[in-house]
Amino acid sequence: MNNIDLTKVRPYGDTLDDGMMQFSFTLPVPCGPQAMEAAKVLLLGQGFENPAVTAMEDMKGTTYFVAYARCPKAVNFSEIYVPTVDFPVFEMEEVNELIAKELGRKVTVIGGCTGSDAHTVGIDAIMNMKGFHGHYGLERYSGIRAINLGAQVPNETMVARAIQEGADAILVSQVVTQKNAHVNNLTNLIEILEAEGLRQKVIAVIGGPRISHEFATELGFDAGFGPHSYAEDVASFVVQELIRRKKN
Amino acid sequence: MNNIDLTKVRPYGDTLDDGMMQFSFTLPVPCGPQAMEAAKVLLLGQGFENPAVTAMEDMKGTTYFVAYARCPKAVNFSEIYVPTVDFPVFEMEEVNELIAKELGRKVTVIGGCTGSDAHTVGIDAIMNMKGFHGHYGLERYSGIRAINLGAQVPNETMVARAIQEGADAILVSQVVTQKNAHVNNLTNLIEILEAEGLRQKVIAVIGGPRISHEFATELGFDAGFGPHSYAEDVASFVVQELIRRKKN
Amino acid sequence: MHLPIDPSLIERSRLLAERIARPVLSQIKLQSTVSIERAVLRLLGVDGVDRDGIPWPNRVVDYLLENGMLERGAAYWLGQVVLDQNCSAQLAASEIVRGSLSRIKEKPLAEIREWGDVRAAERLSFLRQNREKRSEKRETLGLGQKPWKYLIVATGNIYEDIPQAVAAARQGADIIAVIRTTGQSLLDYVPYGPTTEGMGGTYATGENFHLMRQALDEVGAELGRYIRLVNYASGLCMPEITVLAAQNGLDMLLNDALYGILFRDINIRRTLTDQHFSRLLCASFGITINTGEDNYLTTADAVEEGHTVLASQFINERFALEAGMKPELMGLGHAFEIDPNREDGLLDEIAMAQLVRQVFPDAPLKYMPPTKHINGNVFRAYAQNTLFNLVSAMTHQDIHLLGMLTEAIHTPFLSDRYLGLLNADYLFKTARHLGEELEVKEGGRIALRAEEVLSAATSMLEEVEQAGLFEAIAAGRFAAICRKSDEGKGKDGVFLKSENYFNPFSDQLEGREKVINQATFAAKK
Amino acid sequence: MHLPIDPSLIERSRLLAERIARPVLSQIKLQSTVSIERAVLRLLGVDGVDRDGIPWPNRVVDYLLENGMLERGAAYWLGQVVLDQNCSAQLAASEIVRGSLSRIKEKPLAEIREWGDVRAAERLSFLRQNREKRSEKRETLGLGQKPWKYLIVATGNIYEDIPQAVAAARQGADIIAVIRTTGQSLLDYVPYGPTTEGMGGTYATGENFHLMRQALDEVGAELGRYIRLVNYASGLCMPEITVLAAQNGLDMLLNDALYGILFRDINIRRTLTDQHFSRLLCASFGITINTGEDNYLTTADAVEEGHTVLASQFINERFALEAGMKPELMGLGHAFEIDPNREDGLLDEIAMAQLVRQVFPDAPLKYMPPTKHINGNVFRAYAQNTLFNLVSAMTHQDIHLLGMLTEAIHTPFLSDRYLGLLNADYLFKTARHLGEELEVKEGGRIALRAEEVLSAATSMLEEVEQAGLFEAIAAGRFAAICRKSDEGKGKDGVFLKSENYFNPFSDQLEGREKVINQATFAAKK
Ligand code: B12
Ligand code: B12
Ligand SMILES: Cc1ncc(COP(=O)(O)O)c(C=O)c1O
Ligand SMILES: Cc1ncc(COP(=O)(O)O)c(C=O)c1O
Repeated sequence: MNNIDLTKVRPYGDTLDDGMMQFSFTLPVPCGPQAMEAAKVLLLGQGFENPAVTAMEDMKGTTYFVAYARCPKAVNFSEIYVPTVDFPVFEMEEVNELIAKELGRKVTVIGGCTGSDAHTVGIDAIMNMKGFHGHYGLERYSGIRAINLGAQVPNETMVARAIQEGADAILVSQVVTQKNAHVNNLTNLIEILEAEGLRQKVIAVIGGPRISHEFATELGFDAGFGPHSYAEDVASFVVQELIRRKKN
Repeated sequence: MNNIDLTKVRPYGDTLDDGMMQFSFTLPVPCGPQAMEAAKVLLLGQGFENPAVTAMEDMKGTTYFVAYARCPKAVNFSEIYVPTVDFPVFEMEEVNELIAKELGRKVTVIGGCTGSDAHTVGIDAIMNMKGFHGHYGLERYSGIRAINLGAQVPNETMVARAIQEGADAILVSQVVTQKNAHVNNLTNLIEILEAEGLRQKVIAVIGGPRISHEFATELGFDAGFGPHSYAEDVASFVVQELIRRKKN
Repeated sequence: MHLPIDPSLIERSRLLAERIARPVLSQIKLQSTVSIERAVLRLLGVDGVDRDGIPWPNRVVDYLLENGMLERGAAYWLGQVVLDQNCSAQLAASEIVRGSLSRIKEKPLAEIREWGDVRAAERLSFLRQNREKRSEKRETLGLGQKPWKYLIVATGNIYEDIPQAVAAARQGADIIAVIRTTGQSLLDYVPYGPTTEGMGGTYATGENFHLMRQALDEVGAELGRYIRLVNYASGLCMPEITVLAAQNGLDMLLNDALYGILFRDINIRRTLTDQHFSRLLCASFGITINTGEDNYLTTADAVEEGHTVLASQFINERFALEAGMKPELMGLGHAFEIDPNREDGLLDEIAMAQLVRQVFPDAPLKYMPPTKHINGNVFRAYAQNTLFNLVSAMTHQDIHLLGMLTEAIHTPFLSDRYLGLLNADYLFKTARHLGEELEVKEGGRIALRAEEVLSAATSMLEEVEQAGLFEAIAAGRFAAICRKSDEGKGKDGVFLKSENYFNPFSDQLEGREKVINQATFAAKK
Repeated sequence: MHLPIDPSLIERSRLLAERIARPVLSQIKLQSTVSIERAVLRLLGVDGVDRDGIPWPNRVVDYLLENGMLERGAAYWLGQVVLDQNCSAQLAASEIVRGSLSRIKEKPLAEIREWGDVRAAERLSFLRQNREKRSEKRETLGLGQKPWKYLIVATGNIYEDIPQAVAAARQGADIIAVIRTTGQSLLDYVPYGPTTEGMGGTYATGENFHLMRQALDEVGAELGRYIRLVNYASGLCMPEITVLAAQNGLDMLLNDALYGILFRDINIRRTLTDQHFSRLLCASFGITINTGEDNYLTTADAVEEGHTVLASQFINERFALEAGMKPELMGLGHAFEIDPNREDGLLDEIAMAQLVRQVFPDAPLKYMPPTKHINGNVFRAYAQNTLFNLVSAMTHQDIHLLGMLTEAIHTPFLSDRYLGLLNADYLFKTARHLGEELEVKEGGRIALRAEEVLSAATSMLEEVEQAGLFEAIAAGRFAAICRKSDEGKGKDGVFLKSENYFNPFSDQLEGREKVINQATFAAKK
């Protein structure tokens, strides 16, 4: 789009800068004109302009609304900074060569879904031979020894096995985020790693549909991988990080 | 719903008072992690908490987001007051009887879509013999003489015909609201009525999918009818208003 | 999927449509309109506006009308000045307005005819060459897979429309329509230049056409896909907009006199006359027309009045054939408009869509999304559009207008178009061969509904044929709207052609018809 | 709609399933589990928790297990105390835990058997009476039209679940499922009392069942429509939850050992043994089971592994038949899980849904919405759910789990349920008779896909029969997950029944089977 002032971007409905946003929500009030007004008042209270409630549906005790309104605030896009895992991503063969050349030994990674999380499809996509969407998993990497502990692994077990196997990296998948389950579980893992004096030795990586690199580093992990990550992403990161650490 | 404090109602996702709302909007920035962050910053800027962008779609130059976040503000529902047209609604036959008994003459109403608006389905639903959704239109009322001028009637024509026909009420339909077309057009109609000294004599009613009684009275009309109104609503209002005026 | 319908009813309907059109056409051929004359002037090279912003074609035609000279045809008078002063058409136009005609010694018609026929042949061949180039482009770049995804832009500002249209093309649109500003169809002139202020749409002007065409050609080249451009020719300026469309490489035009009559209260005789000339041009320049029967179901009930859509399509087909159009250019309109609360409504929609498909196998059908029964609940709207996309894929529609999320609220947001494409892409892929794989049960609900609609359409055509088209329209047989033939907008712009009326374009385009036309004149005398 | 499938393949598959189940069942019948024993205690009247919140059935069974006494059956020991002290079962339970058994003079089995058989007959007839009352209620009030709309509540707090469930019923839900809190299926006890803190679901407890049942009965009476209640019995406490469900008037239970094995890593022998007893109870109390084959397609690919769903359904059907269940109680699970980006994916979904329908004509099929391929774009999700609802209506599914808008984001919001119902109501009405009206083309894509799935399922069953069920599971043949028969959670809770093991409920419920069972014992000796 042309002529856009990136220091002040607003939602764009049909006219640049019109600020138009769509909302939907439920209010625990009976359906009727008063409810409609309450929905508008709510949006006005949050600082929106010209709220229009386009649908009001009687949910028998509560009321559902669809609304549109103008957002007056703008974002300075040119100042937005997002911490990202910043490293080149290599293909499987390149990763294997890099390992052979720079490390001269197999890299061991251990992974699983920890805590009460039983969603293994994500970690399997990263680790299993077959991989995901045509991207082979870590088990297929000749330079990597990949150990997948599966579902609902207690943090203690994960750390114990990491020590036992001499793992270079721990890969944790967290899918359930309801009531901040993942935050509690991941914080606990970091504490255990620190208590064991392992935090600096082992590379700790997390992944999942609602994980970002920023979130991961805030919790004390080395990297975080969100949706659409593949084995080569995490393999490239782990191997380069190992090389970096070796050099230091 | 039980246990609801009506002085403080918040959006209700899955837990009472969780404040959860759904949003969608476009930002004129390229798709990527920075865009994702900008979307969150925007919601935070508008005072929402814990924004989660659940979808980010590349619209080739702009980016579309679906997001959820918590709305911290609450609405005092017990204080919400909505002006409504407050009168009993009668059936067609009752309206006819009321006219015969209280007014003793036929009531003349004239209607149409004014200005550039050509959406006649709404006014036809109110006026045509056949009516709408099984509710007969005003033409079928034996006590009412209903004149439907159709689409794109200039305000001047509407007022001139009202004078010529000795109309008791003018019924205006306004469907197009883009760029406030209806506000300008309706304001102009009121001005003409006032200039002609008719404003007090004739009952001026508006209707349409985005018309409310509150909006109508703010513009100086006697009543406003929104979606799901039928002939009997407006007939009941007009007749009772005529009776009231006659008595005064 | 194939409906077991009675071919004799189709044949009968076509015959009736021909009989309905015949008297109308012979009337039409006796008359011309201000807009046809302005279109002729435009074709001959008159363009631009005067200091007050009034287009020169209007200035000339208004002058001729006021002076009682129009019945001989604007080309005749323009020719007089051009030949007399040996000047350009544009200059001749201003000369006419300045009153030069009164000072000129009139040349004999034969001489004017010679000049006009040559000029017209030149202009037509030039525009046909453009058309050829465009056809090549379409073939080289290729078109998207059918149904073609048709999206509208309607910001009111051509410079905002363009990036939105380009983004839509990048997202997968095959066809872009720039909606006109509310009310333009009732203007008896075409605004000029690039425009930035429209209400619910953008002015249709030659320059706006040009700018959008250029942008779409660029993005089409980049994408390796030809993007078609559409605008609206129905209304008072049908012939002129057709000329501008041809000049600026548009691929399709909304073009339907019946739409204008019913929904814009345009005078019947005016717009049918305009339409004929306009369609002659479309036929010649390979512009696909889009008809407006879909609109009927926004005022009339889709179940009760479904057959009126089909009946009107037969009539529209006939009018198009009479203007020399091939079925390949007839984007006959219909719509998915049955109340979502109706039991088995989807079956009715399938029946109707497939019926139209079978009756007009070669026409690039224009299929409209649900609009009337969309409300402000945008999720519900998305579900309705999902089924619309399904039926379109199943019944092999061609020109597929994408359903918009906020149909009941406002003209589309950028994101509405994106979500519309997402939905259509999903359905067109996941249900690609569904139509081939399913058969309709004989004697079942779908088959019966199709039969019912077809036979009701045939009966309606019988009645229309008896009563005459004008009377049928006056009686509210179409879209439940009544229009009298001596009323309506633009009626003062129709006039009877004089015996020695001259219009080199219709002469050349009518071809065979010209002879009949002259025979009619002869008979009249 | 009817698929031309080979009936001999169906027959062959049924035969193979029987052969697959036979060796498993004879093994199962030799063993019992801690959970079965606890269920027996519950049936005999032991309930409640001790001061530490540990359920009395667990206290008793743990005591017996620790003391090597469990292999004779908990009923046997409870009977000893009851008869000895002439006290209630509840009191007897605390006596056992306090070590009273060591002080009691053991009565002969025949005497205990007499007591137990009478008590069991009483309890069973009481629960069957309840079942009759409930059946009457279902009939008087009537059930909604099929497909039945099944909605989940999952707030974690029973007092918040209730108003949400009631609102859903008022909005049109036919079935309410209270999702269990994450991880409950791995608890080897059933929590007690009303609960307010769950994660992604609410604890399954007798009191929670009771409170919800009461609320749904009330709203059902108000609405004049019977609202069914569902909970989850898969997991380590399958038999006990079945007892609680019967006691509290639940209509359906998620009940599938294969689900627990694959998705919760529960020991194969444990959960298959539990399942058999649990299904004996379901058969007796008219509880419809829901099986979990739909889950396979959340880990395996729906196109490549569609046949594993069908193969597993044959096995599940056999296990249910062996427990005396009628097809009318078998809510076999399957799902709409094909990648929306797959060309003709909808055709595959129709083929699969109709195939399952035809293979199990009398089973109330449980049809799951798309989950795996839903992402955070809630509009896209709504379109996917629209097609799911369409296929369900077309192929006459019975138990229809409503697709949720925010499936990829969080457990459902109030509004997600509302929008889910809106979508299903729309489709079930607009497409009500679509299935009847369409026929599948012979030899076409849909028919071929159905054939392919059926024959692949039969081949798979051949292999499983060769290898044995346990080996097939270990080899990852189901859901692409490998589980070994000597691993998994809860395996320590399985034990071999002693020769004079006593369980009056299985004795009475097995009926005919009992004889076979004893014959097996005889043969073993
Ligand atoms: C499949 C599934 C299941 C299956 C899981 C089977 C299995 N073995 O995994 C079953 C049916 C068993 C299941 C059960 C439950 N589920 Co579930 N389930 C899903 C579902 C449909 C798909 C998840 C999935 O497989 N995605 C595909 C994979 C490939 O994506 P991914 O995990 O994001 O992985 C990618 C990236 O994130 C990344 N990645 C992931 N992990 C890692 C790790 C590393 C190191 C790296 C580098 C990258 C990485 O790479 C992957 C490939 O690109 C989602 C809904 C949805 N559509 O998302 C719900 C969902 C995740 N489930 C949910 C819930 C609540 C449950 C239950 C708790 C429900 C209940 N009360 O019974 C249970 C219990 C499960 C438990 N204890 O954890 C919720 C979670 C809500 C939340 N935000 O917390 C969801 C969102 C559904 C919902 N709306 O309620 N579920
Ligand atoms: C049908 C329709 C048309 C038809 C109109 C045919 C006709 N003769 O009416 C046609 C196809 C011609 C048309 C054209 C256009 N339309 Co239009 N159209 C619609 C559509 C699909 C349905 C409207 C309708 O008939 N509703 C049914 C009636 C019964 O409902 P109603 O009007 O609300 O009436 C009820 C109440 O409101 C009330 N009521 C109404 N009037 C009155 C009056 C009184 C006195 C009382 C008491 C009550 C009352 O009672 C009625 C019964 O309960 C809507 C989209 C939608 N789904 O809403 C767009 C819509 C209204 N159109 C729109 C637009 C922009 C146009 C065009 C300008 C587009 C263009 N650029 O070409 C043109 C031009 C029209 C013009 N000059 O006004 C926009 C308006 C946007 C806005 N908010 O301003 C909409 C919302 C579509 C969109 N998303 O773009 N349209
Ligand atoms: C055939 C046809 N012409 C023209 C239009 C638009 O006309 P106007 O610009 O008059 O609104 C439509 C409406 O969609 C149509 O169907
Ligand atoms: C058959 C079956 N049982 C149980 C469950 C739920 O089990 P849990 O409570 O272990 O998550 C499911 C999942 O939906 C299921 O399909």
